[in-house]
Amino acid sequence: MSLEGSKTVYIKYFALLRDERGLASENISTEAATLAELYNEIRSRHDFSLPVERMSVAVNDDFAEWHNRVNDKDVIVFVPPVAGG
Amino acid sequence: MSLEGSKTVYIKYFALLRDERGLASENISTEAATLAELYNEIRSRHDFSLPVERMSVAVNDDFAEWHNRVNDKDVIVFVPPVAGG
Amino acid sequence: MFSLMETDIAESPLRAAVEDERAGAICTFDGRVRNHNDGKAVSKLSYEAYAELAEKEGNVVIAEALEKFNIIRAAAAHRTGDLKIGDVAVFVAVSAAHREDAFKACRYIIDEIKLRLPIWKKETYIDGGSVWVNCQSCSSHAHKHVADKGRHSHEVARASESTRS
Amino acid sequence: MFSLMETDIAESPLRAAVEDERAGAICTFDGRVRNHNDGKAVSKLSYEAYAELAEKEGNVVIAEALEKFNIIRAAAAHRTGDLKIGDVAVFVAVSAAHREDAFKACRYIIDEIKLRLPIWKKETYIDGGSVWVNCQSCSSHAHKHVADKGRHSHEVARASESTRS
Repeated sequence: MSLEGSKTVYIKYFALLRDERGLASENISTEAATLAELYNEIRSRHDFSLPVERMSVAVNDDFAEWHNRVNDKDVIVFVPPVAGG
Repeated sequence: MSLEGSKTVYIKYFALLRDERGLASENISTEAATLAELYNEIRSRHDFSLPVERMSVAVNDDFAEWHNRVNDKDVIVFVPPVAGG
Repeated sequence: MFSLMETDIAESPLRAAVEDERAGAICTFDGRVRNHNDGKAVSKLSYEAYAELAEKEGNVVIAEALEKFNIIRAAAAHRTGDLKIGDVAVFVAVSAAHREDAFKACRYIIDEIKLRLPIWKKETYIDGGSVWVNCQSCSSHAHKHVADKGRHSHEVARASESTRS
Repeated sequence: MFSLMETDIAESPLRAAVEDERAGAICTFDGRVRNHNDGKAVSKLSYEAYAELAEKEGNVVIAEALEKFNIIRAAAAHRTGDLKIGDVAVFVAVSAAHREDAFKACRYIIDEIKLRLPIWKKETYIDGGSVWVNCQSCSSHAHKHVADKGRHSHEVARASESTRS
């Protein structure tokens, strides 16, 4: 549970998540403290199928940790299981 | 030591052995029973540097064993250590 | 150098990029679109990438290979967009003085690319379904994504051995 | 298919020979003439083959790879004659459904070609000497062959790691 103030973050969706959200990106206002909280908040709102344990996360084009804090104006990507090659 | 009659074999030389013999091929009359005996006979005659242990041998375009018998009209190649690739 | 490419991967410039007078060995790998996956006939395949991070991470993988193995140069590229059967999805080239290093580094680069780069594959099958293939750690599951009665349903399909190339 | 080639090995037909709709992975290897071997600057290199047996044994190696590994096609070629720095001395291409098999089979084929085929390499160095490089089992010795006062003398030189590519 967060005691943070509200932040605005920009989220880009790829692959399965883009399909499930029906959008490629959006701005979101959130009070989530950590990236994991933020994902779970959005997941429950939009019924995403993948649990946080199956995902990775990137902030401002670098991989990040789920326990990292959410900062105002972060560009966030939730990374579904990859399948390159 | 062989009790065989005389046979004529055709020998092709490659690489180091061709250089040492100064010939690419020759017919040889021999009483050698085995391929190993034949190699040692020719080696001592022409002062080849490589001992039989470092060589392989082929007869009629197939690899053979040193203890195989020498047959009349065999085409024999003594194979110095290879270095392909 | 790692790059994402929206059009056909031309192998010769990548191969040329690793040539070097000191190189006695060049190993290359290419991953191609097969006509079957997991026993199902594939009619269409597309790759989507989170480009900024994929290119960054691809270059990290190549830098790691140069660090870990005694190699001279390495280059790799990955396709995005729609591919057809036989198209090259990913290409890796490595040069080294000796073949042991060339093979190991080439294998390392393709393994890490498949494991770490934010690139996703969507397969469409002749029988109609389509799937985002999920092969993280090659032991996870693929979620079959099907439009169903106006909302999304998710059917879990095994991403078996056959999702690996 | 294995072949000996007296002129430049063109890689594209060999690569094309292993393409297949079932192939998800193609691994290639090429061995090239380096500018140095064992620390000595190489000015010239030539390969000599006992052609009949080398071609036969090369095809045996490829048949073994098809038997041992789950691969689809394999092709290889080896140069003979004079080569210059950067020239391709040997090329191997293997296709498979999955990359593990492609890598293993490609490695098997190049290792066996180098170990078993009756092909010999003569290196000429910038400092003048020339050597038939002997790398059988990669633990033997190279016999340096020098014309000396009208007869042949044989100076044994270590064929170290650097004779492997």
